[in-house]
Amino acid sequence: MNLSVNIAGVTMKNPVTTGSGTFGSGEEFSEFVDLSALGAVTTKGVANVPWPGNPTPRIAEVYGGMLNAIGLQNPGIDVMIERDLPMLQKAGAAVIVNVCGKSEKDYVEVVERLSDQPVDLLEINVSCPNVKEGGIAFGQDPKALHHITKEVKAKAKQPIIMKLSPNVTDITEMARAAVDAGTDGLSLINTLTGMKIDIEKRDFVLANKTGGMSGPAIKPVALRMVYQVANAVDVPIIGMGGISTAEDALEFIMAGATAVSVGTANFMNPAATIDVIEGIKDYMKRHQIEDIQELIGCVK
Amino acid sequence: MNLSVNIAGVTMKNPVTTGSGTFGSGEEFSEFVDLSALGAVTTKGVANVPWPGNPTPRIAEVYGGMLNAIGLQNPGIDVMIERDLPMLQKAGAAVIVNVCGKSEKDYVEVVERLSDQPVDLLEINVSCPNVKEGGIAFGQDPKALHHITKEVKAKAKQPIIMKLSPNVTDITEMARAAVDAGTDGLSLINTLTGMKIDIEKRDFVLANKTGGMSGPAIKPVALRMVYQVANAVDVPIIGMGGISTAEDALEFIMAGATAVSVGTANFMNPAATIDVIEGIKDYMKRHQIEDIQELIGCVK
Amino acid sequence: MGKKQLTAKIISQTKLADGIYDMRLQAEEIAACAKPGQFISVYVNDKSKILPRPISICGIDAEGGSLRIVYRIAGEGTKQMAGYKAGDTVKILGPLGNGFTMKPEKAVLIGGGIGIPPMLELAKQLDCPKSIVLGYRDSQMFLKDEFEPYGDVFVSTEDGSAGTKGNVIDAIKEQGVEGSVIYACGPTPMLKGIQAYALENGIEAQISLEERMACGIGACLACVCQSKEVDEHSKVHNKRVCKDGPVFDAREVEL
Amino acid sequence: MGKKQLTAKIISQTKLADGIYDMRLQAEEIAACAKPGQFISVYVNDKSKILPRPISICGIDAEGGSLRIVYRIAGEGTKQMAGYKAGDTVKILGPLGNGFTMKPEKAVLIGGGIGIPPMLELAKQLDCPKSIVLGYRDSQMFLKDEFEPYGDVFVSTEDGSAGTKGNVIDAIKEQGVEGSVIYACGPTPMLKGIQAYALENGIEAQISLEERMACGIGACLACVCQSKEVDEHSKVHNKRVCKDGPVFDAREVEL
Ligand SMILES: Cc1cc2nc3c(=O)[nH]c(=O)nc-3n(C[C@H](O)[C@H](O)[C@H](O)COP(=O)(O)OP(=O)(O)OC[C@H]3O[C@@H](n4cnc5c(N)ncnc54)[C@H](O)[C@@H]3O)c2cc1C
Ligand SMILES: Cc1cc2nc3c(=O)[nH]c(=O)nc-3n(C[C@H](O)[C@H](O)[C@H](O)COP(=O)(O)OP(=O)(O)OC[C@H]3O[C@@H](n4cnc5c(N)ncnc54)[C@H](O)[C@@H]3O)c2cc1C
Ligand SMILES: Cc1cc2nc3c(=O)[nH]c(=O)nc-3n(C[C@H](O)[C@H](O)[C@H](O)COP(=O)(O)O)c2cc1C
Ligand SMILES: Cc1cc2nc3c(=O)[nH]c(=O)nc-3n(C[C@H](O)[C@H](O)[C@H](O)COP(=O)(O)O)c2cc1C
Ligand code: FES
Ligand code: FES
Repeated sequence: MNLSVNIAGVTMKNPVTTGSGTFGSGEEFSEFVDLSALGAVTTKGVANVPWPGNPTPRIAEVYGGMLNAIGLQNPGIDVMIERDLPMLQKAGAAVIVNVCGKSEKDYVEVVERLSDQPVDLLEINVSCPNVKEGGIAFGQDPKALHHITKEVKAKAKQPIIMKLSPNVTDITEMARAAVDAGTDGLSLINTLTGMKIDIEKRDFVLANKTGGMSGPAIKPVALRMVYQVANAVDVPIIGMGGISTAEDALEFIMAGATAVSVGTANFMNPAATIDVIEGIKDYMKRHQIEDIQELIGCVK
Repeated sequence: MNLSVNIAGVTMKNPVTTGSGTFGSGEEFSEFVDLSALGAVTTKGVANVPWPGNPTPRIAEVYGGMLNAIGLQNPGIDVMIERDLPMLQKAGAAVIVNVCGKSEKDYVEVVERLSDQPVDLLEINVSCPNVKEGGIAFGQDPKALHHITKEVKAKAKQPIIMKLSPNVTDITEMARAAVDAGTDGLSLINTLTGMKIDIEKRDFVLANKTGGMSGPAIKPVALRMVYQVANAVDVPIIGMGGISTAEDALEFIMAGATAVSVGTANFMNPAATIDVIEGIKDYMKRHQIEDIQELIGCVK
Repeated sequence: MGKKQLTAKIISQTKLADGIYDMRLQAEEIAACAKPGQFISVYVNDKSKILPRPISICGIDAEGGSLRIVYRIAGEGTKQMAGYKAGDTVKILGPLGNGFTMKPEKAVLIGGGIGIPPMLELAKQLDCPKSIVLGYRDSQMFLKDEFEPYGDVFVSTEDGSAGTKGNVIDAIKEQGVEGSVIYACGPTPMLKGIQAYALENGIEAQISLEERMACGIGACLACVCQSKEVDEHSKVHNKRVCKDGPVFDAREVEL
Repeated sequence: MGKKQLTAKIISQTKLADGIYDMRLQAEEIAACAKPGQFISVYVNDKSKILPRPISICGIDAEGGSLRIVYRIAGEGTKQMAGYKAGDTVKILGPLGNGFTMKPEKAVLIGGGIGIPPMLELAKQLDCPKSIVLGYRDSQMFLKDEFEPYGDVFVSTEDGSAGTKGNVIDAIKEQGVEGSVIYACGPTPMLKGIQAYALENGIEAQISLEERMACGIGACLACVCQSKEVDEHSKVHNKRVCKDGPVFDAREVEL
């Protein structure tokens, strides 16, 4: 039985990675998960310098999901290179580094610093709804997305994956803009912008007022977008948004995702990634599927 | 204690109406709800002629919500005028008629037919994601929205409310387009486009492939959009999307909605509308709020 | 009339066959007015699932104020239902839909698989000579014994382990079952066969259909089937299974 | 070390005061390594709520393999927890966070409101002279008796119905409570007061903080508090309550 997939020339031993920001550097979950058993570990967004993130409360629970406005707190690329990447290498994990920035320059700086590092893929986060500058600004305008993709691709030594925001009218337009600019792959979706009000306090629950919605509740929207993009462009897709079971993951794969990320589900079950991998194997066994390739995009 | 609100000159005895398409003509729910106790009954979208809708399966359940692709099946304006409106008038209900069409001409025809009818408000559905022509085409392009709003407003005898689609990059841009064209109010959100795959059958669950997502799961996105629109334009808003309790309704009101619709929750509890009204009263009593006006948009 | 949403106490739950469960519910207000062929909507106690599950009424004890449903584990919702125990409660809505129209003519009751349960209350209430044809997958013939007092029971099994090997139509033909009115519930291919058989033989057939539902009361238009003529209510070729059915005259619907 | 997610059986559930519940859980693997001041994450059995609720460990029976938690109904999740019965199960994750660092010096243990429970196991395990100051809202002084064996217990109540009227700082001042190390858990205003008091008096204070959490294990950065110095792990002025805390030296955090 073959579970391995190929994303832009990089082989993942299985199609399951982690949603950036939901799995820390990987280290925090290593008590629950053998990191080398994952298709890859996708790390929390990293910038050229440390970012303090937003004030608290940074999260709120909503029906079937959560809102977060972490604001991309991160210790910066130096720490990633000194501490996190060696740890991941030692753990035998394939690594996707999620990159964030406030300007194109920031992104390029991070990407260049990573050029000689043990990193398999670069996931470029142009879709974080929780920071004022950068982030989603690039992710909601096809021209801006095209431009930054081109810049990053020109400097990147590893294949790049542009991570798309679902907060757009036409996700295929965004996908095309990134593909035209040379991205090697796409990942989607980042969070849907949402809000929660505390009616007793008559105030926003989040200090940031709005936050990004994730978790099982967003799955149908994510799946629809993955399907649309898979049928619009010709690069591999990492699908995500609400995946908490193998069944969920298989829906994304059948819709056209080459790989999937387990995000918020890690908070519901720290071994969720492993459970998803095992569940996919069970499904393949039960349906006598020799190669997961047979399932990718099989629903048209 | 005053629960009445004013939408474009029309007084609703309380701020609670029904989500179009989730309450039939009102008749079907009259065994569970005294229709005259509602702020208004919003009817299922009606076109100039009967529409057959989409093939089945038309619905699918998703985590915390559902997808529908009814495809605006409706018996046409003649039946509405002969059968449904007299029934609603007899029941003593205030009435919002939801109008759909394939072309501007269709919308205008319906609106003109309703000019001498016992109808309080017209809700113009330019945001149904489940029909090929019309519907969402108008709802995702500010120019098209501006144009149809102007046409409909010119012909309408009752105040009009343009119903916005959440499947857009910037909901405030759409709201402004409708307001600039003269709409008397706005309602939002219609459903988010979603998808579900049956992994055993390896096929879409819905005959239409995609469907509109509604129910508790979409509330945070809806609330965020209502807040954004309330702070961007100056017309009254009917807020909706996942409201199933009085607490939910109050979140929307505090975010700036003058009235709210209970939609999918009617399927979870046929008396949901009444429960929401009673719950709002309880909250106001508990917090000694004399006039619901004090709550509208109180969270900024 | 008199649909009610209420919280029903589970009186008992038993397993009838692999994956087939029998639940009795205390639900006075529904039992008081329910008729054979009607159904209830069962809300599962799991907030991730917001829609109710439509389940036919298999038995009505108006005096005792209780209902009986027999259901198969088909997915997550019914699986959870199967875990409920006597004393637990479950929210239900009913009675929904129009039941069978009981005619005083020689009847053939046909149930296939999980379409068998609604035929039981009908068999009890139908006061005329009856043949009862039950189609099973295999020898796990749930409810069969309970039909015996009400008429001649014929059985088909897919694997041939009991009765006629094949489906209910095969059994009808093999056993020469005859009557003037057919009442049937079961999978669509079976109902199609019965529809064709009834039309050919000029017999009335009342068939009970299934479709995915949201409201259960005719409001949402989720559950439509195709009608032969333009429907009075919808003005198109659609009828609502939940409200106009689930029982239809085989002549009025396209399957 | 040794964090586990497991399904724990509820041994008992009792009500201690209005809205305050005491639950004992069978959870060998967690009880075996838990320390005073650590917490567990409790997942409620309601699929609409996906995040666990962090609750401090109030008692550890390593031999019996059980944990005790005492919690207040604060919202829907804790309300549901209060409905669970002995024999029910609940998914938990733990032990989480760093507990108190037990020093051999004269200790003052301070608990305010629902910050009282974690102080109980600390009182049990801390092997030195102790004063214990407990702040309640009113005369419903849950757990107070259980502290008596371990030290001198002083009480404050907001409504003055028992002990010192006011808060725990008032009680400390009024009763002249003294010690070299303060261990405290309670609402932020109380901890702020203690922080100020400790800094003024040059006493070490270990304070246990609260923040909304998602992962509970340091990965998501939801639960940060402000640190005085740039934090070693985050490289900014943020520390994670779940992983770097919940117990912090009062000198290292800004409240
Ligand atoms: C009028 C009517 C009467 C029925 N009577 C019975 C009965 O007596 N016994 C019995 O075992 N089953 C009966 N069914 C079928 C039963 O409703 C489904 O098996 C059940 O809804 C499956 O729910 P689930 O959560 O286990 O499956 P899932 O597949 O997880 O359900 C997902 C969604 O699809 C819907 N769904 C799935 N299958 C069906 C179906 N066949 N028909 C309608 N909705 C479906 C569910 O209600 C739910 O909304 C009846 C259906 C109808 C329409
Ligand atoms: C380290 C730690 C230890 C705690 N120990 C205890 C204890 O021993 N006993 C006790 O009664 N309470 C304790 N709390 C507070 C407890 O976590 C909250 O009261 C509880 O999460 C409320 O959940 P709810 O569903 O009832 O409330 P809701 O308000 O409905 O919860 C909504 C969301 O907000 C979160 N939340 C709400 N209030 C708090 C809070 N004060 N702190 C953190 N998250 C919150 C919930 O976890 C949930 O995700 C502790 C909190 C922390 C951080
Ligand atoms: C707490 C949290 C932090 C996140 N941080 C990042 C991030 O740093 N970079 C990024 O690209 N996406 C980030 N995301 C988005 C997730 O990677 C993922 O795209 C999204 O949550 C949808 O997937 P899910 O529903 O499985 O969580 C974050 C999500 C959460 C919940
Ligand atoms: C079954 C169904 C049918 C609907 N039909 C219509 C319609 O005819 N016209 C319309 O404007 N919106 C229609 N909607 C959208 C609802 O009115 C509402 O905007 C949406 O469902 C979000 O609210 P909710 O989450 O409370 O249901 C329909 C929704 C559902 C679930
Ligand atoms: S289920 Fe709503 S009309 Fe039948
Ligand atoms: S809760 Fe995730 S870092 Fe603390």
